[in-house]
Amino acid sequence: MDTVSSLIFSAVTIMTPLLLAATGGLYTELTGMLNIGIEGLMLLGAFSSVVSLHFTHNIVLAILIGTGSSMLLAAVIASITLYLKANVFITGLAANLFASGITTVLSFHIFANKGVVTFPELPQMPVLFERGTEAVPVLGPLLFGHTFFTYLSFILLFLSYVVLYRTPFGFRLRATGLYPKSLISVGLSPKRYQFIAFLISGFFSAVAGAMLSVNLGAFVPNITAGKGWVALVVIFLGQKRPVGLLIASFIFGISEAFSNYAQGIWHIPSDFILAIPYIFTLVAIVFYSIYDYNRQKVE
Amino acid sequence: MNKKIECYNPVIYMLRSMVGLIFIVFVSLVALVGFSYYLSETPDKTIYYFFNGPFLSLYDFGNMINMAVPLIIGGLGISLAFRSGSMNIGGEGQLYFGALIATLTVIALEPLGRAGAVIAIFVAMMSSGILAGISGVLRYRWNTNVLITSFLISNAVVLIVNYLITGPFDDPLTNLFSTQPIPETAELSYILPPSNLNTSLIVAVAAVFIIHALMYRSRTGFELRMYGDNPRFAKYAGVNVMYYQIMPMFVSGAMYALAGSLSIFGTYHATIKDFSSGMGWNALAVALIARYRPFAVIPAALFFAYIESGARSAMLYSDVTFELSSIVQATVFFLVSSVTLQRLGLKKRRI
Amino acid sequence: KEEAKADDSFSVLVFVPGVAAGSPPYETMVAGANEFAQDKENVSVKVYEAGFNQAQWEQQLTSLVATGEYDVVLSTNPSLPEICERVGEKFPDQKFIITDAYAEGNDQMRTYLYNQYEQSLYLGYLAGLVTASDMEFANENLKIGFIASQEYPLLNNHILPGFLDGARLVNKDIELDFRVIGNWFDANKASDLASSMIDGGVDIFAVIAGGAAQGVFKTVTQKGAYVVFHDKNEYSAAPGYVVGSGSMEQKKLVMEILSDVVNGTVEYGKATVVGLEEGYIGFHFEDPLYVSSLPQDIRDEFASFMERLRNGSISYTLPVL
Amino acid sequence: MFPIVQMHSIVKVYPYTLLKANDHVDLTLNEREILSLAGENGAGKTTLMKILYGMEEFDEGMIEVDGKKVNISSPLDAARLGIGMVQQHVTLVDEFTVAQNVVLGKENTVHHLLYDERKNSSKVATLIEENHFSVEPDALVGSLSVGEKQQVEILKMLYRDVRVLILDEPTAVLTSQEIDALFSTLRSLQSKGVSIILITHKLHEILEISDRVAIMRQGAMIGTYETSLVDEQSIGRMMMGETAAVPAKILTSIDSDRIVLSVDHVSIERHNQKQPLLDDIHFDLFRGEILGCTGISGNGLGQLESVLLGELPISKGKIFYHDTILSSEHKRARTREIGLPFVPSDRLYTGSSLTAPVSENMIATSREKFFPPFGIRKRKIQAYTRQLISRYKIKSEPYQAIGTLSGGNIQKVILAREIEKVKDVIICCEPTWGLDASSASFIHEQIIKLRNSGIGVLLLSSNLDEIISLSDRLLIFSRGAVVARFGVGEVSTMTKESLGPFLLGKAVRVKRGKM
Ligand SMILES: Nc1ncnc2c1ncn2[C@@H]1O[C@H](COP(=O)(O)OP(=O)(O)OP(=O)(O)O)[C@@H](O)[C@H]1O
Ligand SMILES: Nc1ncnc2c1ncn2[C@@H]1O[C@H](COP(=O)(O)OP(=O)(O)OP(=O)(O)O)[C@@H](O)[C@H]1O
Ligand SMILES: [Mg+2]
Ligand SMILES: [Mg+2]
Repeated sequence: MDTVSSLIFSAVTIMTPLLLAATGGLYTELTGMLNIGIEGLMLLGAFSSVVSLHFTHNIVLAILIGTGSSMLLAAVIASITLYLKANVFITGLAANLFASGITTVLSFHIFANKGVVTFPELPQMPVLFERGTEAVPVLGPLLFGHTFFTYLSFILLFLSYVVLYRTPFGFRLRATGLYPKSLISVGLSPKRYQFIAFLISGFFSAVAGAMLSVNLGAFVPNITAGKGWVALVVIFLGQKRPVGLLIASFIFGISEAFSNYAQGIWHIPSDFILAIPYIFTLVAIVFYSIYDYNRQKVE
Repeated sequence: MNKKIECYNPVIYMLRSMVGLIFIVFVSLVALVGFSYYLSETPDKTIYYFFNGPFLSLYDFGNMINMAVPLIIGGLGISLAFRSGSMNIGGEGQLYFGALIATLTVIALEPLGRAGAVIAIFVAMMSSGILAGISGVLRYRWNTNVLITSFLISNAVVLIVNYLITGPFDDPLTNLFSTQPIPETAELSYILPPSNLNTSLIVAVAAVFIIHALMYRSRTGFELRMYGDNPRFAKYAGVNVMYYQIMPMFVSGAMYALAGSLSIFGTYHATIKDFSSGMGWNALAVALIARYRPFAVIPAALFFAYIESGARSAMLYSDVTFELSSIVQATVFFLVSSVTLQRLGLKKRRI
Repeated sequence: KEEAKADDSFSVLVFVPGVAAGSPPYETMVAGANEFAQDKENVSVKVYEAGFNQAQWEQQLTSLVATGEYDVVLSTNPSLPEICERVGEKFPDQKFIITDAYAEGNDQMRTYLYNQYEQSLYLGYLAGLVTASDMEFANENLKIGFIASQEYPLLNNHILPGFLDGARLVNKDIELDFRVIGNWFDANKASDLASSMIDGGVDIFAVIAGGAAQGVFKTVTQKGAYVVFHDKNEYSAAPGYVVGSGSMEQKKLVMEILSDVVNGTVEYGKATVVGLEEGYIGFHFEDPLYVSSLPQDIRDEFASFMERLRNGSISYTLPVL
Repeated sequence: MFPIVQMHSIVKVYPYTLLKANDHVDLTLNEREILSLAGENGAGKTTLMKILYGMEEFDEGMIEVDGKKVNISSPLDAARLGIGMVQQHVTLVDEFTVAQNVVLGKENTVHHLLYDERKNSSKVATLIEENHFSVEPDALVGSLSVGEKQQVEILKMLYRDVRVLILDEPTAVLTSQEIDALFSTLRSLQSKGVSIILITHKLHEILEISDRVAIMRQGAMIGTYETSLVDEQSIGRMMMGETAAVPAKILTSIDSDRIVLSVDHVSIERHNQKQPLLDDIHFDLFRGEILGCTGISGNGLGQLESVLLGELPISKGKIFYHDTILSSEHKRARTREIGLPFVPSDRLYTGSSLTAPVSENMIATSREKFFPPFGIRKRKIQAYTRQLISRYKIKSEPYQAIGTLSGGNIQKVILAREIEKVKDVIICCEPTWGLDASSASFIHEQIIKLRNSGIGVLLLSSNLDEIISLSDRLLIFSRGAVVARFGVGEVSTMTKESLGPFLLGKAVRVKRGKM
């Protein structure tokens, strides 16, 4: 593969978990809840799905258990935030703290190992449409040769678009974030939609986490390495719109892919190169807001 | 009749408001005990140290208070920023950057002695203030989301500071990743030796009064809160929007820098790589728990430091590792900001 | 805590400047201490993990030492001597033993420095042999890779130069592609980096990246490339792809030191560099996976290189740290 | 007549403020009746209705529906029982269309899955037509004026087949034409078997529409009367014990050299649309006059307000305050920076800061008086607030969050605040929205006093009674343009009916020359 193709290809790999987590976070964001806990939800999902895959050898069951445990944690965040009226920022931070503690504790108790737990017997995630990657320029690496998770992320994004913008449920969910009293006035409960949104976010985060660990065939403590936070950035950079998420996560993916690539060619300190994705994303977000600002001015 | 039927009695009110706190502590205790029995071979020791550890020696006690100092200062800045609707979550970078700038400046100004230290802190506060202020300017100019820009800028800055510490400003005399130590004249004096508690505590307490006065005793504070409560109303009332989008960011950045520089001048005496990791977030949590009220920032920070040092004591003197402490901390965190729990004892009475 | 100690009782504090899990030197230090204490009634071991924030190590160590419970503090890391020196000023009776560090002249402290330059040198040599070979995944590029979590002086001054110097003993045109992950756990980023490096022509990697190394193992098995590993037997992490594992006999050293301590024969104030010759670094030749994953000629050539290095017929100058 | 809803001895004490908003209140609503609920501001009407709609818990008492005791703990329960409520303040999603807001929670779907844009829109369109409302089903609610939003709010409930419909001051910002349309809708609902509770402060409306009237005062129920047996005076007396007539000094001429505010050929062109939002508006406001502006909702009053508030940039023209340019092409007006007294029509989100105490709201636009260079004059703020609270008969304590006040009392705080800072001009938009009759006449009195002391008052209102009785000169807006101007001496000769054709844009009366 030429450099551009491999950059694009690698960008898609990097963006997949971000896109998944951000899509889930979109639900909570649209109900007006800032979901700081995505990172923790991802981590718990990564752990529980790879562990259950190891024990059950059944990817469906594994994903069920993985998503189930993250949704449980999401339900805890949601209940405490909504029904005990806690600050969503703090409960989110708490969830992150909790996930990083509990995964290590459990891993120690199950595998007597607090560090990396590898599952060499797990099958490699199959790669789909491999032949297309090199056949078509640009679009090839963009669309072909990725694992099932990538396609799942596209499908779920599309489904989310439909759910959020084309179903009564989606209207109510968005109304919750835009003006919760509108729901109350017609006898619906905003909290219910916020709760559901948290569950959905837990589900998506778990899938994103599962991708990280299942792909790797191992669990590494803190494997999410801040991706939950980046997912939050993606939501805002994507202007809280599904297509926006796609573009935003790709922007982050390509800048990270580029920074990975640049390490090999530029001999500047690695810290600078590691900062590239953040700076690039920052520039993108500023440019977008300038564009948006001028567009609104015209109207 | 449409009139107040019961006067509020501050003492009863206070006692009742304790109920929630007690409940939170109780639940956390249950979590602690449960996990201790699960994780620790000496659960009784673990629990003992978790609660008493910080009070067993002056050293631990002083260090606990010292740990609260940057949290108070950073928390004050964040209280002010969040109260005005500026969601500055870039504290990690602002604190770290401020600390580095202060260190480098004070080293460069060594001949000036104490004055050099004051100038260094000022320079650091300006630098981090500007760093945070950028987000405010972007918001004012193009309505860019502050939450995200401050986060991204901070992440990038942390990496760049790391580079500066390990690269050009690395102290070749040490194997730690660290800058040169600051001149001794710039070091703050200790209050409670042998602990690290130092005179920065005084600054923190003074800052509480200053920020309180700024927020609740001045026109600026009045306008700032107005803008935070309802920007539309504030605009209607003729408040200067630009000022209240940029100033709170600047102040919170500067306060983070103050927290960082004082940690260096008082505790670390050189900018050590990652010394501040987590401080930015913790200060933010403190501000949230305090609900942005300057005086509540002190107990919130102390509470935070207490949990942290309790966990550390348990790690030091018993056999648990930091996973347990993060789980117990998480439990406390989950509950601590709950309005329902805080008002448990104040539950509305049926008449 | 004031109960009188039995005369011969002996307590060791193992101070882990980080987290043991996932770090071979720390894990082996802990294992060595525990194993040493296992069959000895009177020896007790406390393991303390201080976490990644170096700024807080000193305060934590001070608290621990202040209890006065520990006869000796055992730790490992180049930056520990200065911390211990400061802590030791406050507690003049406390003794410290530090491996992977070099500090002379403080009579509260005994240090041992592993010759990581040397280990990297022969692992680099092996990598050079592989990249220049016609093995299945070796290409015609003379490019070897190194993935690290972070940059630090020992890495920059000993490990990286050693690795490249070793490879260049095979062919002086070999180039090194060095990249950094930025943390110790982002295995997926490690995997992306490895993938990008393979695309750039790298066919053999060294990796010092804690848990994140998993990502490299995964990528080499998927895309086809080799790994040589420092300090620890990791052949089974990617059988057939990990073609060499160095060893660092931390456990052995720790156990020997501890028995010196118990016997009172430690020469405090002294610093020693321990390397191949002393037997504290080495190579896992005996593993069947090693045998099966490399062709005979390369193994022979490598074995003879090791022999020459051990008996000093290959000379090098240890760079300053 | 069968009682459909019975509320027995309801007691409601608001937590934290510990204020008894309902004190053993009984209320009976009969089948197919229109019951008016009247009472001064803060009497507890909204509270009582929120309890019936499940939006507030109550402390004591019992509710029966159809003779059975029911437990209404959320609007969901109320909806199940067929109870619907039009809130005093709109509860709409600005980003959604009218149709989307109306059907929210009861959407028509394709295959029980997807939101059916077309069907929802057409159903709402039919509903609008049936009830002679003027909004467009596909318009974004955010772009509607307050009156139009009120219509949407009503549509929302009409769309749900309710048996009991509660309307909390629906007519406050509607023009007479719209009120007539609403009333005919209510009557037809009544004939279909719906029982209706209507809260209104306009006494003549009570007499016009309702069968019975329930009167509350200071949290207690005074009594319920057959409408045929009472008149405006007696209702008024029961509500607050006294009524006052407004002394209006009629102006005979205006000193046309003393312009305070001048709107000079201002237009706002819509992107991609022909009809401008504001079409070449020009007028001068003189000292010592009340210049009224009125129009049916959606005809430009709201735009004019937004322009004067500096929210909307203008595309053409200029606005002056004396000789200072407040706004010119593509600029927002600087009225707020200058701090002209202004009563906005949106009292909740523009006019007040709901979570802040009354005292802070009270001084919000005259801060400079209370803050010396360093510090704060706390005592002075307290005294000032208490003074205005008693002068304007506001039911509140200075430290109470303004959001916990009744709608009318919030309005009074805003009025007090703005009237007190007047120098030479004041802009009032829907000033008496939600005020009870005596408060409204008190405010009218104040406005006239201001006028008489030489202050220019710009009055934007959809309340024609108010407009006719107060304005010295009058502008009528239709489709963004001024279609009629009435000069000094002309307004008092007009009636609601005679203004009708102008409001509907069917007649035009533009005098040439200076106006
Ligand atoms: N959430 C609340 N917390 C505390 N007090 C409240 C709250 N809501 C209303 N009140 C108080 O209850 C009393 C009754 O208010 P309510 O809104 O029912 O009056 P109202 O009759 O509807 O008046 P208006 O005609 O002005 O709308 C008022 O004095 C008000 O201050
Ligand atoms: N931003 C906008 N974009 C498109 N159309 C708008 C916008 N704002 C208002 N409109 C439309 O312009 C018309 C004029 O609205 P305006 O708010 O001026 O009404 P109004 O006469 O002030 O009503 P009221 O007297 O009830 O306040 C309305 O039909 C409204 O739907
Ligand atoms: Mg090669
Ligand atoms: Mg009301």
